[in-house]
Amino acid sequence: MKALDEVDFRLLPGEVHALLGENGAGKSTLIKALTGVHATDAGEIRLAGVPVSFHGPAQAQDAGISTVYQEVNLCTNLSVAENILLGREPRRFGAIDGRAMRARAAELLSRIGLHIDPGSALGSHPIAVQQLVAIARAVAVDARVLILDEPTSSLDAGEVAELFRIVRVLRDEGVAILFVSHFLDQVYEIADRLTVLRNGKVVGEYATAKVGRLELVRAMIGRDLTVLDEVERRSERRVPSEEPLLRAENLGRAGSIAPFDLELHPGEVVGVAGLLGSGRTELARLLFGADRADSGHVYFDGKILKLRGPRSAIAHGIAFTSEDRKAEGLVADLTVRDNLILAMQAARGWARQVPRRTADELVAKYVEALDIRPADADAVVGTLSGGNQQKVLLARWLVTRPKLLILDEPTRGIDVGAKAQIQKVVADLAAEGMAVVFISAELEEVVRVSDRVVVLRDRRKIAEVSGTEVTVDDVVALIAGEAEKVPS
Amino acid sequence: MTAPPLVAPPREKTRVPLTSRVPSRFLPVIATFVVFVLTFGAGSIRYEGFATGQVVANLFIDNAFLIVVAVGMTFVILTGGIDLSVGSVVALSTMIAAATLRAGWPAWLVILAVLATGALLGLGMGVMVHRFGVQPFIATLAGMFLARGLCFVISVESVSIKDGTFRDIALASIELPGEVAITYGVVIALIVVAVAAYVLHLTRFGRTVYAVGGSESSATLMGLRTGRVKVGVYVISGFCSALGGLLFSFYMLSGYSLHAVGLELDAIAAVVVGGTLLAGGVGYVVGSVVGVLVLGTVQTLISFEGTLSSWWTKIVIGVLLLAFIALQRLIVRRQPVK
Amino acid sequence: MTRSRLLWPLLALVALLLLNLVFTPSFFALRIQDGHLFGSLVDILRNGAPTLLIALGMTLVIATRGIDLSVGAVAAIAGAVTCTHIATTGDAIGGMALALGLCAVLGLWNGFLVSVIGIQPIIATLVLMTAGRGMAMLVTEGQIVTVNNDVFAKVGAGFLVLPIAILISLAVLAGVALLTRRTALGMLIEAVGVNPEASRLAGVRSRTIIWTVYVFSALCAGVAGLMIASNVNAADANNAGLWIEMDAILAVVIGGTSLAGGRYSLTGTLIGALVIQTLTTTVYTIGVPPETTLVFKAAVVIVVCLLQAPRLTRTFRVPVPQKAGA
Amino acid sequence: GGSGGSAGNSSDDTITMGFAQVGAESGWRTANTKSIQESAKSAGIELKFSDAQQKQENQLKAIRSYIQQKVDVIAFSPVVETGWDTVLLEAQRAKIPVILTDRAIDSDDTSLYKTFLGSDFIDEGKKAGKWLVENSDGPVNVVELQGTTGAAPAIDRKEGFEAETKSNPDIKIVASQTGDFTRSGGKQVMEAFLKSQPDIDVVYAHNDDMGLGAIEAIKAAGKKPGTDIKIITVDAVKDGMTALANGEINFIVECNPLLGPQLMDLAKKVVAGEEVPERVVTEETTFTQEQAKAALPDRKY
Ligand SMILES: Nc1ncnc2c1ncn2[C@@H]1O[C@H](COP(=O)(O)OP(=O)(O)OP(=O)(O)O)[C@@H](O)[C@H]1O
Ligand SMILES: Nc1ncnc2c1ncn2[C@@H]1O[C@H](COP(=O)(O)OP(=O)(O)OP(=O)(O)O)[C@@H](O)[C@H]1O
Ligand SMILES: [Mg+2]
Ligand SMILES: [Mg+2]
Repeated sequence: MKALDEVDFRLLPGEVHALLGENGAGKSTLIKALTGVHATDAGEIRLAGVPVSFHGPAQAQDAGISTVYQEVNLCTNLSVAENILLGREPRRFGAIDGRAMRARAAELLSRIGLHIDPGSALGSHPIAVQQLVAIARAVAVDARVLILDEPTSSLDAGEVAELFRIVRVLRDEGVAILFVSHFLDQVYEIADRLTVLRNGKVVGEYATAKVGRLELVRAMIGRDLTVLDEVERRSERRVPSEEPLLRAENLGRAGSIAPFDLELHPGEVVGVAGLLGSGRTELARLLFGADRADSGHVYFDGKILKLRGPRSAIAHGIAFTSEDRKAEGLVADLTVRDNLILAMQAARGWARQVPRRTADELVAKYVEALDIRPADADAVVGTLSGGNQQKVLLARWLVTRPKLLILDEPTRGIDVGAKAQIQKVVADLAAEGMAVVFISAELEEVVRVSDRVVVLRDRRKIAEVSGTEVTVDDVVALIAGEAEKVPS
Repeated sequence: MTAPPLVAPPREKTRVPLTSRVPSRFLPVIATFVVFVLTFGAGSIRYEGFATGQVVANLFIDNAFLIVVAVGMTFVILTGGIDLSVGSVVALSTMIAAATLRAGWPAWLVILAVLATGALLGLGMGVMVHRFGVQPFIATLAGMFLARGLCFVISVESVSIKDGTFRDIALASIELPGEVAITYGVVIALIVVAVAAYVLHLTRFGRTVYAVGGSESSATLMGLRTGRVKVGVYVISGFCSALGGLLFSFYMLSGYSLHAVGLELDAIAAVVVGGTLLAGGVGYVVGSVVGVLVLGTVQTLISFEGTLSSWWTKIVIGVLLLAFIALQRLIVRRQPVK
Repeated sequence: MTRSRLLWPLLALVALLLLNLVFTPSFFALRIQDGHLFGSLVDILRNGAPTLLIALGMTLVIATRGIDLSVGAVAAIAGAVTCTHIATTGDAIGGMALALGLCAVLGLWNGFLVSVIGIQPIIATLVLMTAGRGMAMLVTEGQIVTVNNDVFAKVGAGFLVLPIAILISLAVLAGVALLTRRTALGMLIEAVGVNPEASRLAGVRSRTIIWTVYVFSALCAGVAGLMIASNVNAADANNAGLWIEMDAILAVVIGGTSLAGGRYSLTGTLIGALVIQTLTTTVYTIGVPPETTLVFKAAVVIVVCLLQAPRLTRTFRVPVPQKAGA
Repeated sequence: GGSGGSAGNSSDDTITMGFAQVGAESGWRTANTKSIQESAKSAGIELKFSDAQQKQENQLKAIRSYIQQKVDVIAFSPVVETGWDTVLLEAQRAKIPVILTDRAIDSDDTSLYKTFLGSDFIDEGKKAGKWLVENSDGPVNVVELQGTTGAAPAIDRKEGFEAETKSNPDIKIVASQTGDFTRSGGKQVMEAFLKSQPDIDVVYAHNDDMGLGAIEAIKAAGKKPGTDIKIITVDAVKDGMTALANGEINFIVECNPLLGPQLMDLAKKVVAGEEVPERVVTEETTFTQEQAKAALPDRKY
């Protein structure tokens, strides 16, 4: 199999160069080939005109190429400070100087606007914080080349702005920056030039200023995008059926989220908005029973529901996709088919195997519906591109036809076309009567798909807004409004 | 446009609900230590003459070699590997020492030869694991067969060590205050522990060991020299086993091919009891030392009990081990079981 | 991929058999004697049956990221209980049933420690490895219990053309293969082994699954223990199944199953077990002196591993399986 | 002066003995343990017993703890010959007499222990060899089932046997392999021998259990043990004696595990300060098939 086919590609000092393409186009593979993770079987790489060949990322780093790979590739068992400075720890008398290290890490973190304890374990932070830490690690060195593979996939607007500020500073210092993103807005904001990949081939190289969105999207997907604008703001606000599907009363968990009330109606999409660390994921995990609540009750279909763990939630028709697909989502070594039917199979019990034919039909259906590539049921999921993995994860829950679907960052790392597709799927599911909880760092998306938006701040539900007139700015105002009063 | 603050202001509470200031990663070690102290206390109440300084000192004297071996094992396990060869390498070391001393080699040369052999065997296994991608379990099982086999090739019978230097080191004791005496073996073992702790926590090599254990692929993508570390830990373990073997030969003053049979399980048990995760990335050498002391205490309790039949001895060892682990888990229980 | 990985162990097996042929020209000779097959190959099968059986149980345990060190002790207990029962009552069937029932309980115990208490499998089963042998000795009072029972003798040494022991093991192999591949058990076991947290969130009953594999492993060990005891018509609590856990794990790993859990191969385990037993028999037949036996074994294991492991991992550079939710 | 003189054991008249057993690795060893425990009770000696699980280091620990507990006499069956000097020196300093049982130690300093009570493994091998030399005519092909590689009885029984049979050029050891002192080991090795060795006249097994395993293998091959192939073993445990009486074994050299009574006698003398011989050989005999039939009814183990 050929992942990359004779790609020619130039990266100039002092420019931000965006690499674009659909999920599975070969962006990450190109980056891995450039940095010596994958061996190349043809072609050469020149760094500042000198031919180089890297046997492993360590050599690429030594040559001044600093990379943030797509999935967060850090060690969750180590502290934040260590993850930032591993391999270049400050030393005193030959020994690692822990205090200096934490101080340096804190400084680097504050550079990207993250104020967390550098001594805390990385694993205790959500995936978005981990992603920021990875970025902090990459910008900590004086690199000649900085490569960022989807660094913004789970960040919200504020963090993205902060990241771009740093990127601009580095660019002005003459660093060559390669940037991968599925957010066209971001690309237009930051990139000087772009290269588009499709199926492992370069489609074209453009100056950002000279190429329009539609042209760009056409280059990426090879045809005109039709679905993109289909999912418009849902025009009429759905009248929730008087009986809520799920009603949470005073539900909370000490140290994770303050008790809150929430009603979810069939056929309704409820968005959850909030800052990084505001407790969105926690709210979702409580509703699903992944974490145990220590206060409050959940009523489901009018009856009180004892959530003893994911199984009991699933049994009642509640589904949850985790934001951390690598650690909590996919079973990397198993095939697409196995991953796709995992939840369904688990619900049926081990004795009643999902028949092979049914499984293959389901795979075929969702490969088609979500455009999963490669369209091979026997592909090992770990080898799929990030976006395609995310689609498999989503499909896993769609096949169980839940009554309530909780999506935590379902569009993380998903390309423009597929993102619209997923939003459409969500809209369709709701239209069919499913209740959906939709969490995303991208506020536009939340506002666009939701009938109602729950706003969280500081691990507390502070507001609930609904109606067609709700705008992103309203939500931002809610999130930010009182936050400014909190002394920091 | 004024960007809202990036993240919510820091909160006191974190996801791991721990009221104390003790970082949760120390909990298993502390728990093991607490359980160790409790058991020791129980022993002192039950048996006369148990709570003497010398009994504690004996724990170290009798287990000095195991401490050293467990330290090496800790390195390997921290990277997510395992080293089954340690027992055999200990035996091989005693055998080489005894045989070369009998052949008239000077003591220093013998010591060098033994340590070099251990490190070399470790290197071989490390290369198998890293370069050829052989699973650590098999690579070191082969090493185990090889080392034990070499023992038999050298001599089937046991060989006494009569060398003056070795005897002097073996028989010398260091008086501590309170009428407690320890051997040089204990001193060496404690030095090894200190050096190991230094290496693991204060050098890049050591931190990379943890990183590799946490996630090898991530460590590689972070640009760390994972290969060097993966081979390195087996060299260290081989070296520690050889050093442990030397301590064992001081302790026994003999070389024998059936010495230290099953020691690898003791070492692994000590490391794991000490709170290190077999999956790698989590654990401390100090934990392994406490683990060794725990196993030693079990043995001491049994010899103080003094009337157990052979089978009850085995059962009691199992039960005590279980009690330890269960208590330890009870203390650490608040951590999520993943 | 698994198929090509099995190529090398298979070749090793063939090479070992051919080596025997060089030393003993009649090695492959089979003759019918008293209505059953007789020959070195048959011996290999019969003597390898207990290891194979235990390795089958071990394969599933390893697939869930576990390990079961207690199998040798459980085998000893099964033999001890059965022989003691036979010695006192003469009832072989009852004795075997009793023993297997007890083994199931021991498996439940291991599963309890691992899945409910959350103890690391190696330590959880180490407890039973130590105490279990003591229990076996307690049953026999440290003596070798010799029995004389035709029914019991069949399990380990009987023939139905082929040795009954190997027929049992192959039947279990077929049964497990069917059970795990025709139901979803295999896939769920692998899912739990690769990513326990993701499986939990997908609603997999990981606890039940882990519990099941330990019980299965203990039952396999129990039957193997019956075979070992029956083969010599005696229960030797001290030596029955001593270090067999190592052989079993080795068989599993030679068969290409990773100790890190996940994908497993029962066929691989079969080949692995045969390689190990052939190796042992080879040592006896070609007259390797006992002093160099281990060096010889080490050499074979190293060669098999080096042949098996490198090429695939180098050429495809399959990304190292990500460790999730450690 | 030291602390806790009163920590010593009990009143002056009862003797406390610390006994450090190797383990319980065989039926022979269990019989040995039982004999010691029973005779201690009947001799009125308080016995502290520990099982070392076949590990020398555990035995050392046990002996150290006996020294700590200030027992009156220490006895032990060494796992291995070497490596006892240090701990025995400690015992000597603590003025606790030491008795070796079962197996000697390799030390230049014989003052470290009072006496050694036990069998002579080399002699056992010699007895077996002698019987073979006396009872064979014409060429004899012997296969040897060795004990655990490196174990002292295995080494010595091999050595003794070879020394005795060397004199007769007709006796050839055609194959020798370890069966680990176990029945299954003996059976497996014998199965392989039966296929790789065309002519086997005699099996020499280092213990009864391996011999019993070999019998199973010989039977399975369609031959008659004791007649088609002669069998010589060492130990004389009950199962072995039964097989001998049934004609499936031809000759057994006894290795007596019942050291208890002799040990207690020696212990009393040693504690009383009496002189004891440096070496006490246990009374051991050999059994032919006829002798076995006669002896079997009142065999204790
Ligand atoms: N180790 C591998 N084995 C087999 N196929 C692989 C492997 N790694 C990547 N691929 C395939 O190569 C193709 C390119 O994947 P890549 O990860 O580069 O995509 P991408 O452009 O980064 O997509 P995304 O936007 O989803 O991250 C995909 O079809 C993927 O399935
Ligand atoms: N500013 C911060 N200070 C301390 N911890 C933080 C901060 N921000 C995030 N965290 C971490 O975030 C965790 C809670 O985040 P949670 O998953 O609830 O956030 P979220 O709103 O879902 O964010 P995300 O968008 O990243 O999923 C806490 O356990 C904490 O470790
Ligand atoms: Mg990608
Ligand atoms: Mg979140």
